[in-house]
Amino acid sequence: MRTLTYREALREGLDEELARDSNVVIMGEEVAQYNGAYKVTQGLWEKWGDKRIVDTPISEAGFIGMGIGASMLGVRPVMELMFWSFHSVAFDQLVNNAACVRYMSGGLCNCPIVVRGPANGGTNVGATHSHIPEGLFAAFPGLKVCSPATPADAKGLIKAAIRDNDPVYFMENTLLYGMTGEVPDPAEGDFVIPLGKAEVKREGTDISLIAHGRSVIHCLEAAETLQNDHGISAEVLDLRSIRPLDVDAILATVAKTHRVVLVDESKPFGGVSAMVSHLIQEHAFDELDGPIKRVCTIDAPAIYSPHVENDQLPNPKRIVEKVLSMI
Amino acid sequence: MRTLTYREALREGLDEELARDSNVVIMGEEVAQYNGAYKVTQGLWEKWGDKRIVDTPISEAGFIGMGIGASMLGVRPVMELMFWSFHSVAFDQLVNNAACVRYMSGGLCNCPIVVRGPANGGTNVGATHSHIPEGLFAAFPGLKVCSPATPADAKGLIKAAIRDNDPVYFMENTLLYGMTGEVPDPAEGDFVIPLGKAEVKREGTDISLIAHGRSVIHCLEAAETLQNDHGISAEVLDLRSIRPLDVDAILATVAKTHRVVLVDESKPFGGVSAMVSHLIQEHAFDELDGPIKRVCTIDAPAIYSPHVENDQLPNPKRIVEKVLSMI
Amino acid sequence: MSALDFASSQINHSLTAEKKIELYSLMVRIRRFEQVALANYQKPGRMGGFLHLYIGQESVAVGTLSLRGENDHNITAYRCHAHALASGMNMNECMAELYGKATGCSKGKGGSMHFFAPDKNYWGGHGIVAGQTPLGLGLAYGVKYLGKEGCCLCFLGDGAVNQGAFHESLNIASLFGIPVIYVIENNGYSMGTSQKRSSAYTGCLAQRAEAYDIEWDVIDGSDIYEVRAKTHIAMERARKQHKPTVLEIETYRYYGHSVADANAQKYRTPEEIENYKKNHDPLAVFRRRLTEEGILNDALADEIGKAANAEAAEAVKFAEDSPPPSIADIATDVYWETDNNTEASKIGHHFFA
Amino acid sequence: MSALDFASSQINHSLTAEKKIELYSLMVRIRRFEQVALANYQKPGRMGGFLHLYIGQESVAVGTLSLRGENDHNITAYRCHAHALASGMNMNECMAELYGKATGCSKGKGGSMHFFAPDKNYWGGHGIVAGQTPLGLGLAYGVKYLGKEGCCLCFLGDGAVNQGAFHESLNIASLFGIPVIYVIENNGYSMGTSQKRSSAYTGCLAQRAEAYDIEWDVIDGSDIYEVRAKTHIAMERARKQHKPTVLEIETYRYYGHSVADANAQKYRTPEEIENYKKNHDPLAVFRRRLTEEGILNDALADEIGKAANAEAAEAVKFAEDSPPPSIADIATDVYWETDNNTEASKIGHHFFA
Ligand SMILES: Cc1ncc(C[n+]2csc(CCOP(=O)(O)OP(=O)(O)O)c2C)c(N)n1
Ligand SMILES: Cc1ncc(C[n+]2csc(CCOP(=O)(O)OP(=O)(O)O)c2C)c(N)n1
Ligand SMILES: [Mg+2]
Ligand SMILES: [Mg+2]
Repeated sequence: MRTLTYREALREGLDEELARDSNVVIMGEEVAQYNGAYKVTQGLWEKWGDKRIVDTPISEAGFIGMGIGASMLGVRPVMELMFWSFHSVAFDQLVNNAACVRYMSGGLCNCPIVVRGPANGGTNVGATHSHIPEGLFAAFPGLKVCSPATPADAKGLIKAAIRDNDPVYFMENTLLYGMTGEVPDPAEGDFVIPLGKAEVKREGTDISLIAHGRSVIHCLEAAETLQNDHGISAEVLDLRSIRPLDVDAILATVAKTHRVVLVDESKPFGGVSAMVSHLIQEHAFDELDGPIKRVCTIDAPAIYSPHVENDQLPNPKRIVEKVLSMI
Repeated sequence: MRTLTYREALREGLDEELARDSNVVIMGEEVAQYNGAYKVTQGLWEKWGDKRIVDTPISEAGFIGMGIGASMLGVRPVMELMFWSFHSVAFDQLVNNAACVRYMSGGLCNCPIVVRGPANGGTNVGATHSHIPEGLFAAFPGLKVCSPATPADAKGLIKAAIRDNDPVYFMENTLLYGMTGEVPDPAEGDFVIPLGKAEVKREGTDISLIAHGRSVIHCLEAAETLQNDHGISAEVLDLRSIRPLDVDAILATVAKTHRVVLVDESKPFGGVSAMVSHLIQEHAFDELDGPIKRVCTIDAPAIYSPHVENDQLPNPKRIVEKVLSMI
Repeated sequence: MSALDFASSQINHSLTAEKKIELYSLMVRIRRFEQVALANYQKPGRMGGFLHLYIGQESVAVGTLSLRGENDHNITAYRCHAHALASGMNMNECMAELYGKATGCSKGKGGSMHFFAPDKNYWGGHGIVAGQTPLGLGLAYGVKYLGKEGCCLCFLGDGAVNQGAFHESLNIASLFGIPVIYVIENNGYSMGTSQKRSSAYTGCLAQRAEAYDIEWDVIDGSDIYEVRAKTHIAMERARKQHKPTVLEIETYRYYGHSVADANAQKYRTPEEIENYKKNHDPLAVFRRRLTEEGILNDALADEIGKAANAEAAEAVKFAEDSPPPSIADIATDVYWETDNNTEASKIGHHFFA
Repeated sequence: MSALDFASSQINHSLTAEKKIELYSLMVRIRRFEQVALANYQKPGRMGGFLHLYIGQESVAVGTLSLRGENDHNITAYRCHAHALASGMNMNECMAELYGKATGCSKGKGGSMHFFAPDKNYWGGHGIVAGQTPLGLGLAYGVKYLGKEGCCLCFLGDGAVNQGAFHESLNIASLFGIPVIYVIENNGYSMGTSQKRSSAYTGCLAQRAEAYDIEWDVIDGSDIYEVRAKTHIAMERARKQHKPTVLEIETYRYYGHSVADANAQKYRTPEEIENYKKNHDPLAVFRRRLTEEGILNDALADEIGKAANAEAAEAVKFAEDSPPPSIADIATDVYWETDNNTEASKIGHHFFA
């Protein structure tokens, strides 16, 4: 199969949806003429022009709210946040207007919007630019959240997100953009991965590592080490989608291994992993051989220093250590 | 002992701190001349004047950011959000500037600000006015969060919050403002309740109900019913403070009863209760006789209808049913 | 006498007598609806939450929205009953919404602040001050994107102009050429705070539009002819030139900010309120005008009033007889996909407990 | 010739030769610091994250901040190296911060965007566009509250003017009479977007101040005398009358938005960049001016340049020799109470795993 980078896969997904539906419009800061701060939208403005690919001023509340309003009327905006961290200045639009307008109108309005961009630490950009908001937004009923870890998932999920008739907050990762992976050829048919479906990225029997986003890559690396150096067989479950959440897949891997480490780039108070932990102990209490453990980001705002930021984040070494402390 | 309403107790606490420290200033929409939308600040403008009690325009990002900036310079602003729900338009100031400025400056700045106001459902004010953000903000290291359930706790904690040298987000409840309770007389000395200290509000042996804010009142009522109608002895632990969190008190009650129901007005994905659940199973795995259960708000934006909103929220009936389903 | 000028402006001049009576009737219906709602709000157990009354401001919603065409949309804040009725919604669905009933326009999920009728191009009813202003921008953007000749009227209060989202919207509206008209309903107060205590400005609030190179105008809201004449210009500018406008309409509310506003008589003098009622009430002014024009007389006015009362009473009965939402209803209308039971909705858990 | 006017304005006229050389030297030091930082950024493994260079804009920070008195404060966005040095910080602590070392001004926790020196009234270095504008308001509010005669200079970019928080701040500044001066450093671009593509306005960006009844002015940033003369007026207005001002200073950045800006040569023509360097470079302009005034000659300029280079090289050595933060350091500087090991910090868990 051909390989693409995560960035290229995303772009291909966007391009296909732009072609499929003339109401799809991409908006955000520097997405058009500049080709995107992280080049995800490279070439799209040249191909699709001013109407479909729109540069906005630095007014996230204004332009995301505009996208929400337009979506109620049938436009299908795909909004780029240059960093998901900038959600903070558009929060009201994101959690009230997008999440609640359907409900408050008794189902009369809907809001088929996608908000996408990178949400991750690890690039030494400091506390304000390194928020990990998957759990934050998944907490709001009315919103959907996903976070692909591979190029194929990035393409398949962005297409599903754009076709979904509810607001989908799509969280990418600057450190994954350059990563390559196999992605089916468009000639083989429309490649869409539904929201709400987790994937076992590696089979194992002794312990389950459950993660999403870049943490999945760390888990896979840790699983290698655990196998090779310690003879421990770790299963890696990639949630991919946070809401809807594939609870069945979570319970299935727990029932198989009886031990769980959740890996979550979020800060430890809350996050997706606290919720997954609660769900597991509630629904698979008797399957657990011991407490569910987590590897999260060390509990402080994101540090700048390139000498230590990686140690603040979950990484293969910390995952291996956590597993070894349990077995 | 004398009794005060929750509102009066808060006001007394504010008044005492205004008297103690001339740098304490109260700001917010309608806090001065109007006496506060919920009358918490009634009479304070008349007593303390324009400098100490300040009405602001409807510009939450602007005035809360102003408070943060002033706090860095040594002013001690106590900012009222008319509803905590309006955090959505000031989110950046709340989670970046207040939470991170100390960290990003390597400890050179600090931010002794209090942001207070009601955060609750149950008054039929709909989806945008009924957010429950304790868990949301406790997730940000750098912030402190508390949520008193009684008049005495309201007074004691607001005084601690104002004296604290870190940002404290103080979550009240419109449905508690009129509730009365005993509050020590100022003549008996300075009454301060430290952040980070939970309180067993009712002793019990069969099951632990762990909650904060108005849910504590529901738990107490449920505990009565459980005792009287079912012979079940429920212990009620009031967290009071969410961050810092009294983990020891949580583990102590679990070690005593071995069964836990967490009651949390938050939506079920995440919330304070997901975190408490994770902590309990992690640190008291062998103490648990069965899975930790929760009673949360039914998973949808807040419904308006006065006929059903109470059913959407945790209430004594739902708590009793949950307990009975476990024992 | 300037009033006569506006009566003779093209858009008013062309009004038939019948249409003028319709405008008057609509104002009366809105007022009666709210008076009846208030009376029932005050009886315990019927309604909950807020009730922000529009009484005194009727000419604004009725005047502006009477100019709506097929591709014109509107959206407002929480003081939304008038815009709902002026958009063509009926009293039953509105009253039932206040009562929190399943037959309400928003199935009892929205309440007083959240009336909606997208089929009538009316997009609510929003609770966060100025939170609707980017949505109005987006509706107008959508009209343009979809190639329609139309616009969006986006209403906001005089206190709302100090929210950042509104300013962001103004810049984008001007920069992108978006057919949105922001209508500042200036009733002089945001809750208990006078305009002077909440806003700094040169000239007037609408003049802030100059900062964004946007056209603006100020309108005396007590004269519905003036409202229509000046709003028409702005709507044509939007439809034909894709240009935004900021309009400031001077108006007044007789009641408190909401029914819960215990201070309504404190931050305003009784004289101020009385003066408005006596000299500027939009219903009274228009009634006088139409009487002068020989279109309306006391008998007809009476009849209109009675019909409106009867309609409101009927709506109360409808609301009272309607069923409330069930507990199961709490978790519907959250996701389009689950409501429509699509394939996508069957994959993964959408809801949690 | 207007330049001569500003040289003779009181605040410049009173400058000693020595003080003028100091201003020039400071601009040179800032430029050298950044040039050396850039060279080392490009060597792998030394620095991470962003590096937003100020090169081309030096007269703005140096001119405005040269007017600081004891009770004057300043705060800016992420393009903050110049404001740091102009506030009196030394190159060592700044360079070490870029290197992410424990000896950095922010202990390696902030990086390029977050230099701070509260002891010098310098409050950072902030990453969210316009997020610092309410903080600047608050610092100025604090100055007034604490009864000091002073002000706060709050810097922002031309792209930042379209954030809601800035507008909210302007209204409050005017309404409350707050001694804040917003300095728009207009370098013509926000990342790859020209001023024209991001802002709608009448006249100029600063003129938006009229919407809030705030005084404003436009300044040619290439002339440090003009910067000082006009900023001085605004600062006096703030200090003496508690009135805000919006200043727009026309300037230019030679490099990309940040070092990562691969398109820096695409959205601007090489001619545009060259023209600025040749005709408007603030260092070159001031050097010529001082030479004309007989204060500076080539030998002295050379010496100043060399000293600045040496200082920057020394700073690199300091940074390279300094230790990085430890893993334990990650969780300090989160709470004042825990850092100071107070009683309060011992109650309950502040941190989680
Ligand atoms: C962001 C936000 N802040 C505060 C409120 C509370 N609030 C509701 S209405 C209102 C006053 C608004 O006044 P104005 O804009 O003049 O509209 P009016 O009520 O006069 O129609 C306030 C402060 C809110 N709903 N949203
Ligand atoms: C709220 C927010 N949105 C977007 C960004 C990303 N960003 C950083 S700087 C910048 C451009 C700002 O331009 P300008 O205000 O003109 O300042 P300059 O960089 O020219 O100094 C953008 C879009 C951000 N940091 N914060
Ligand atoms: Mg008003
Ligand atoms: Mg710029």
